Amino acid sequence: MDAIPLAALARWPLLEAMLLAALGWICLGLIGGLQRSPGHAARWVYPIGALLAAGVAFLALLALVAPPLAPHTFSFTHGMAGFVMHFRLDALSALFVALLGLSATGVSLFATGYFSTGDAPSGRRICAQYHLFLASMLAVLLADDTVTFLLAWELMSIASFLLVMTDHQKRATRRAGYLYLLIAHAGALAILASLILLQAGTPDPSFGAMRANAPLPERSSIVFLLGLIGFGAKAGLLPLHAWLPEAHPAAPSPASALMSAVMLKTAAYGLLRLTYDLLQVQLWWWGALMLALGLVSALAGVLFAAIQTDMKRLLAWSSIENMGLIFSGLGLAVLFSSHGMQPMAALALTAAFCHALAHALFKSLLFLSTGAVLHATGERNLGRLGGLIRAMPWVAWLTLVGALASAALPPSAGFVAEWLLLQSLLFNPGLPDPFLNLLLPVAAAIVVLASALAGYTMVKFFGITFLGQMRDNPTRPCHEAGHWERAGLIWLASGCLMAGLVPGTLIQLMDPAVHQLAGSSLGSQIGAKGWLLIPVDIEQSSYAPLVLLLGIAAACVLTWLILRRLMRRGLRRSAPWNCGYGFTSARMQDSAEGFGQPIRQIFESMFGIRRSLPSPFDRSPHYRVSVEDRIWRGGYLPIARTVGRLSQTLERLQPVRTSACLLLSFMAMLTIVAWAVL
Amino acid sequence: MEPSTGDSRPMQGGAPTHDRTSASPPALLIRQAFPSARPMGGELATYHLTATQAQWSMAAAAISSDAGNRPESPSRLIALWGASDADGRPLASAVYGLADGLLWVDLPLDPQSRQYPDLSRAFFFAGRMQRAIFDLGGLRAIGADDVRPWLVHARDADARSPATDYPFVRVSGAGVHEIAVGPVHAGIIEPGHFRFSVSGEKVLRLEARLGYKHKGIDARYTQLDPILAGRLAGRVSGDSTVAHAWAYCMALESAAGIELPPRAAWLRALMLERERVANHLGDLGALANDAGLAFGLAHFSRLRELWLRESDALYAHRLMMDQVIPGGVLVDLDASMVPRIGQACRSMAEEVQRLRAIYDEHPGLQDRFRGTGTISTALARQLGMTGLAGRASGLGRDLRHDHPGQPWSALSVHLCLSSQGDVAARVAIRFDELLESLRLIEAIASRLPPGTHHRALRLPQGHHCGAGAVEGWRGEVLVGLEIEVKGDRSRIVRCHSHDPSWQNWPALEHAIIGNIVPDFPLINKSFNLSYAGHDL
Amino acid sequence: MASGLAGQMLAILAALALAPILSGWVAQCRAWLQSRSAPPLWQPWLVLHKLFLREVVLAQGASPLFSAVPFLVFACMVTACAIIPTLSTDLPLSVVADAVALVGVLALARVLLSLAAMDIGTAFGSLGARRDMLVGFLAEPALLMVLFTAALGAHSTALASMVDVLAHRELAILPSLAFAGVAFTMVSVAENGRIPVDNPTTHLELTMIHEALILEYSGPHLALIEWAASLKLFAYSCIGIALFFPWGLAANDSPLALLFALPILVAKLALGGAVLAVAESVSAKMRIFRVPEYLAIAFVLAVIGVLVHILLGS
Amino acid sequence: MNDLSTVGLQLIDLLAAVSLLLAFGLLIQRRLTALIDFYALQSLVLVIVTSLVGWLTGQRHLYLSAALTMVLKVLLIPILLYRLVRRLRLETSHDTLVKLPATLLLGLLLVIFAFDVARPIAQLSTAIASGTLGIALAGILVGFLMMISRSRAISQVIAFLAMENGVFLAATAVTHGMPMVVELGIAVDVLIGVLILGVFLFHLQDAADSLEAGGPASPTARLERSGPETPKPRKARTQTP
Repeated sequence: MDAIPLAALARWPLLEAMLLAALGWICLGLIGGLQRSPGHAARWVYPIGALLAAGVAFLALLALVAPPLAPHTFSFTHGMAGFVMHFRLDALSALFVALLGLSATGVSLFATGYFSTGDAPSGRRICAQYHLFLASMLAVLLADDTVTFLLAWELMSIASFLLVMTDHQKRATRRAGYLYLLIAHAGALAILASLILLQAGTPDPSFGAMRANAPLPERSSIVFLLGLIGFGAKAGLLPLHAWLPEAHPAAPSPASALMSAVMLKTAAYGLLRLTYDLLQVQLWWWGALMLALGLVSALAGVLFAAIQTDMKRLLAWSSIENMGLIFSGLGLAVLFSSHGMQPMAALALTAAFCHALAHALFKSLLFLSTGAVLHATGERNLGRLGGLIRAMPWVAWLTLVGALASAALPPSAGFVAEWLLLQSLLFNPGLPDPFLNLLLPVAAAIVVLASALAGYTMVKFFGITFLGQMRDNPTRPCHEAGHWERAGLIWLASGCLMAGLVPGTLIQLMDPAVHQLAGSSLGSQIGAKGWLLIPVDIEQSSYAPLVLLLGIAAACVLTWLILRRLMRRGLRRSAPWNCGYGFTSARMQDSAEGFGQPIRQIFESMFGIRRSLPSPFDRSPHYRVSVEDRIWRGGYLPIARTVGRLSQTLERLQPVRTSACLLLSFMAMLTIVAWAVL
Repeated sequence: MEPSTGDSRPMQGGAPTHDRTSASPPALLIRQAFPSARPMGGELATYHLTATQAQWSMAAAAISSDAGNRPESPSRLIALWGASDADGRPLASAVYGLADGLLWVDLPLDPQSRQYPDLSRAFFFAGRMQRAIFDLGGLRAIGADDVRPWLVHARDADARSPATDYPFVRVSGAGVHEIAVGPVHAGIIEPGHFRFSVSGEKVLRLEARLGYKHKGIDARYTQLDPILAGRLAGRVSGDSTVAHAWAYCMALESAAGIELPPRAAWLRALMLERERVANHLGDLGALANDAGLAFGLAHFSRLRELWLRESDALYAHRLMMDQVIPGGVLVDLDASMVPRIGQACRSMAEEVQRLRAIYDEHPGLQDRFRGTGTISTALARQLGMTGLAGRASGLGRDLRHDHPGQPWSALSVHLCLSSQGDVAARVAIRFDELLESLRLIEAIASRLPPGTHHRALRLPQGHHCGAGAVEGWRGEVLVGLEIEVKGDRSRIVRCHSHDPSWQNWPALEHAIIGNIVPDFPLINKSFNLSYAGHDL
Repeated sequence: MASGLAGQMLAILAALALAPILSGWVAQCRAWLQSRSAPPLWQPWLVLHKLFLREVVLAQGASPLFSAVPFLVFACMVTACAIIPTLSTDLPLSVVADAVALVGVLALARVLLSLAAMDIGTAFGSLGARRDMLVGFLAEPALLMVLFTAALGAHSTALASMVDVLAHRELAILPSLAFAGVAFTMVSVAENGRIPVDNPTTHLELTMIHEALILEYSGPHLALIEWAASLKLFAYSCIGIALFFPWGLAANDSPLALLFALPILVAKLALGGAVLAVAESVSAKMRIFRVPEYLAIAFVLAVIGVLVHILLGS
Repeated sequence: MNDLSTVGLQLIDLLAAVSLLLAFGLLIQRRLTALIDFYALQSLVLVIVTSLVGWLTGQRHLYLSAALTMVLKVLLIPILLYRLVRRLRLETSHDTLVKLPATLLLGLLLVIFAFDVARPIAQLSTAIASGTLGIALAGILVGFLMMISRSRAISQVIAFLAMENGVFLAATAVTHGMPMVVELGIAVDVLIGVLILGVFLFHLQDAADSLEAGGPASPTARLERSGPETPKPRKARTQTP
């Protein structure tokens, strides 16, 4: 595209259009929620939602392709007490909005098929909550003042909490929802405190005012730390991750997909907004702290993912790993920025953004395919699945794309992100602090280890679900996913592939956002070659996934053609070899626990493992093994016990129920917000 | 001696009593209970008696409680089998080992119910023998827990019914899965199916499924002439042909009541030790190979080949098959060969010592061997282990040492013992026994008594029973035999060859517990049990 | 461009031809060291030939993934060999992927093969997949750290630039490469399924890693996988040569220069193969749970290599 | 400096790295005989470094020191240790208290720490090979770690000797201008080595059991030694009936 239409584009009311889309989602939610037969309504409500999401993504990409000279802003005055809602669309928001839109399009397409069956009351509820969730996330990304941001943030938390509680008859779900609400709430309070501190002194709650007068460094640090706690809790960073592996599996699959793919990213967005945009200074230890937390989360997340037996829990832990890697990239960027190394910061930011985008695509793909499997078999326990590639080839092959991306293997999008992160870890011109310099290679080692373990986890995930024989009930009826579901999966899978194959174009798209934050960007090096990725210098490193894929494909096809010509003998089907025993059973394949056992054994000290081995003399032997999160046992439970004891004491004074407690605390928070505003 | 301290100590006083007059408690008890029991002729003191059901159970209880109460007690069950006597009535037979010899108990059964009291509660490994007895003759142990088929496979039993998997014990619990290995293995070994219940690499349970090499040896004996049946005995298990043939001949000679010429006994011992050396050489190489050290295999294979060629030169057969014949041995040893044998033994011992130093010093090999497949002394006693594997777990039993007949009494056989019970211990015992055998061979060859090497066997008229037990390289090989001679027609009424593998196969299933899957081949090889001798 | 393509084709063909010979050479050396008579050098080629002529016996219930993977794995290995500077540092495909991407391609092949092994649903397939991934997840980071050590020295992760810098600068001894060299040797032994990590000649199903993975493959499929395995050994050998003995590679892409580089490569491979055979002959296979320890050692050594490099600042 | 000495300096760095590599080898090795071999190798590296420094700086007395090291640490002490191990049948040393990966991780952290500490010192000193100091320091710390992580006295002694090798390396690299220190180091070296061995030989006559660290073994210690956890050298006992 040449310059003139671009300039014209930049003047388009993109922000207003996006806000309209958010309104549209809310309306859709209301309509869907009021429909008498939600299954029927789902056929048109969700596709319209998907269309809106695609529109939002398109608008956001436009905003990235034609960066406006000044960010789009929009303010909306409410009649009461001069209450003004500010919205703003800059490159950073646009990037995350694009991520939201791209991911939500696929998820909504999938949801069309997914929610067209099922009972009416929950269908109505889900429809309303789902669209509210979408709108609130968009609002979080576009909000430009404390009140709007926090309102949108709380709305997002509550909508997702309600989605988690969909299956509230189950005790585990209630527990998960409660835990989620608790931690989300605590996080929101931390964010609130952070923003109030930032705003202190001025009556104007808008972010614009904050930008204008940045606080003193010591106060900045407190603001940052509070923000890190708040956003870290939402992102599932250790040790505030406890809610994530509980809450994500509890929600319906499309909701899990959105939570994992988009909602977690809003945390990264929020922290970036805080550190780069509002605080405007970066201290080196902020970056180091983020890096350390990110690496610990990445390693712990993937280790726990490797030993899970529930598909969704596995994916949830894997999300912790990916958020850890994203935060490592962000931390690295902050570290570089604090030392004035802008090009390196740009590289690290690009890596983090790439990872965020890749994760948004492949994780929603994987969660949706879990949903498809759940629909087809009624089962999401890996120990009972197997061999689904035969019954549902579409889902299986599309999932394979996501799994390869999640395993950070070329030529997928996940690999581009890992590659960029490693480049930024290795080729720094040397930080002024020698100690940090020595630690960065160790960080690189941890990143590599986490990615390799992700490969292990994904082989387990895909292999046990889709390959081999059905473990539990060989005659279990299962069916291929419907058209809508497939469409959603295809959308996301092709997104994964595209992002992986033309990383140059991708990075160019991200450039405005990177430039806005780091003051430098990679775009100049990439040039016009979308297929070739050269972050610094062609002599230093380059990567051309498209050529790589073509090379592999060409070798593959050539071999096949030659072999077809040369192979005289045909092909014969026979029973598997199996040492000539003659009886095979599905029990002879690795179970999920079995596949994770080496990891359990190697990293035994990291897990709290309890097992009881059967004696060889037992007539009916039984094997028991349980793994628990040590942080949960050592960190949360004592707190919970203390709180429990406290509340018991309180209850003696005044019998209040938990829900009332929550209501009170929510009211208290609203009061604080109101106080801050007025 | 307190073996639970784990220290290896020489066997001291008390345990194996060679004074025939001071019998151990169960022997006394049994002699009081069965005044009619009398020792049969032959090299080994064997008491043979026919019991009632109550006496059968009493004997088992007395022997098992003695074995349980006194750690050093030599009382044990050696073999259990079913047969029919001269009139075709079913019989259950058990042979026990006692301090002063063997005790052979026959239990005539009711031809209709065909039941006998269960022994598997008293002796753990008897369970499988009882299942085999049922498969072969339809005799059922009353009150046995496990009545699954053992030798007979589902497909053999009823070819028309759909083949079903053997009901292996299933380990319940989250994530337990199974690995099925065999019966056809990638290496050239005998067939057997092993079912592991595992979680990942951790072995939770192992069950072996044998019987693929069942050939009906016991039944075939009854169709053969007693003299010629020695050839069949030599083919029960090819790697212990001398031991099995000798055990058979010993049984026949004891039934016939003849004294073996001293030179023949010495020549048999020579062959038995040669067989032990050949097998230990092969196993030591194979053990290193299973641990991935092909160097060890190459050198021990070379030594074994040299040794077998030497045997070939001496006996015109590499494995010395059909050399032991009733009444003596087939070929006498030429005096001119004696120096050659001594020379071969010395050079072999030297090479073995050198390889042993390499094995002991090799960190990778020792890491694989040590602590792998451990069976404690207490467990070994509970399982009733025998032979080489038993000695590696601290059970100091060796027929050559405990009941030294000809020529062992003159040679003072050293008992090689270890209490560690792991693969390393079984390797060490092999090395020790190998060197000891080389010493014995040299001693036997140089001190061979003069005389004839074969005395023609004349079978006496009537019914005669005989038992023979020989310490083969794997453990004690036992043959129980009853012959009937009418005029010049002689036949075998019943005959049973027992291989020590019966005792040690169940131990393998215990040795693997707590180990990981890839260690199984090594543990299996360290036992190196016979499939053919067990499946009969 | 044309000569570049021709050179690239030559490099690929050399890899395809030499890889089985390298495996044969290692087997030959091992046999000699055990005082056995050795199979001929071209024995792997004979095996490939035999397998290519056989029919494919496909297990019932094998999905298309199972039949596709041999081709994919083979193609990945060919591509990897094309990326690595075997004969020259100036070939067109070398810009396509740097060292990190190369490790990615190797990991892709590993993951695909493991998935295919799980496809039939037998005990050995999933057992092999599990073990192979276990070796892989630790070997891969260690390999990357080794490559980073060299990359820091050359200020580039592109293999060709690394070789150029390492080979053509004035004589310099990099102490960090001592660590990297030890770590690399350990990793490549593990990655190629050699003793002490895996035994390529074992007949014991329960101890197998690579062999268990491919137990259900037959005929041309098996031939492709075996060929890919030998290509992998070749690729690792060439990486090792490129990092630690980078002298003698052609600096341009003219076919003549490549032809001159070929004998040097063959000589270096022969030496490397002999060293591998010696190392294999004197060690026993370790327990599967010693492998993580072993690879952890390699990993830590590689990391220390990077640290030493940073300390010495060279 | 001319090219030759540049290469020499790089060689010193390389040898220091090899010495650290061997220190790690000592840290992870389980078998005592291999430990002794590694120690001898490390000492040999030290000999080469010392003579190299002597050659580069032209200080003849360093040759003497190298020769002393050669005789004492490459030959005498390993041979004595070997004899000790053989005599006491201590070939296996399953005496690591900490799991191997944890040990490695600690070792890695120590290396980072050592490098960080050494950097400013190296900048101050006028050493010919400034990087060597960090590596030598890391070697010392790794030796110390080994000493902590082992329970057997003899492995601790080897760890101590390896640590002392690191000190010597650091001294050679940094204080090549101060020959007295080096000489003194050697003297102390010899003294310590002889002392330790003397103590050992004294104990050798006393009883094998008291080789456990922490004085004469209690009855429980003796029990543990013969238990399955610490396999005693197994020699089949024989008996004549």
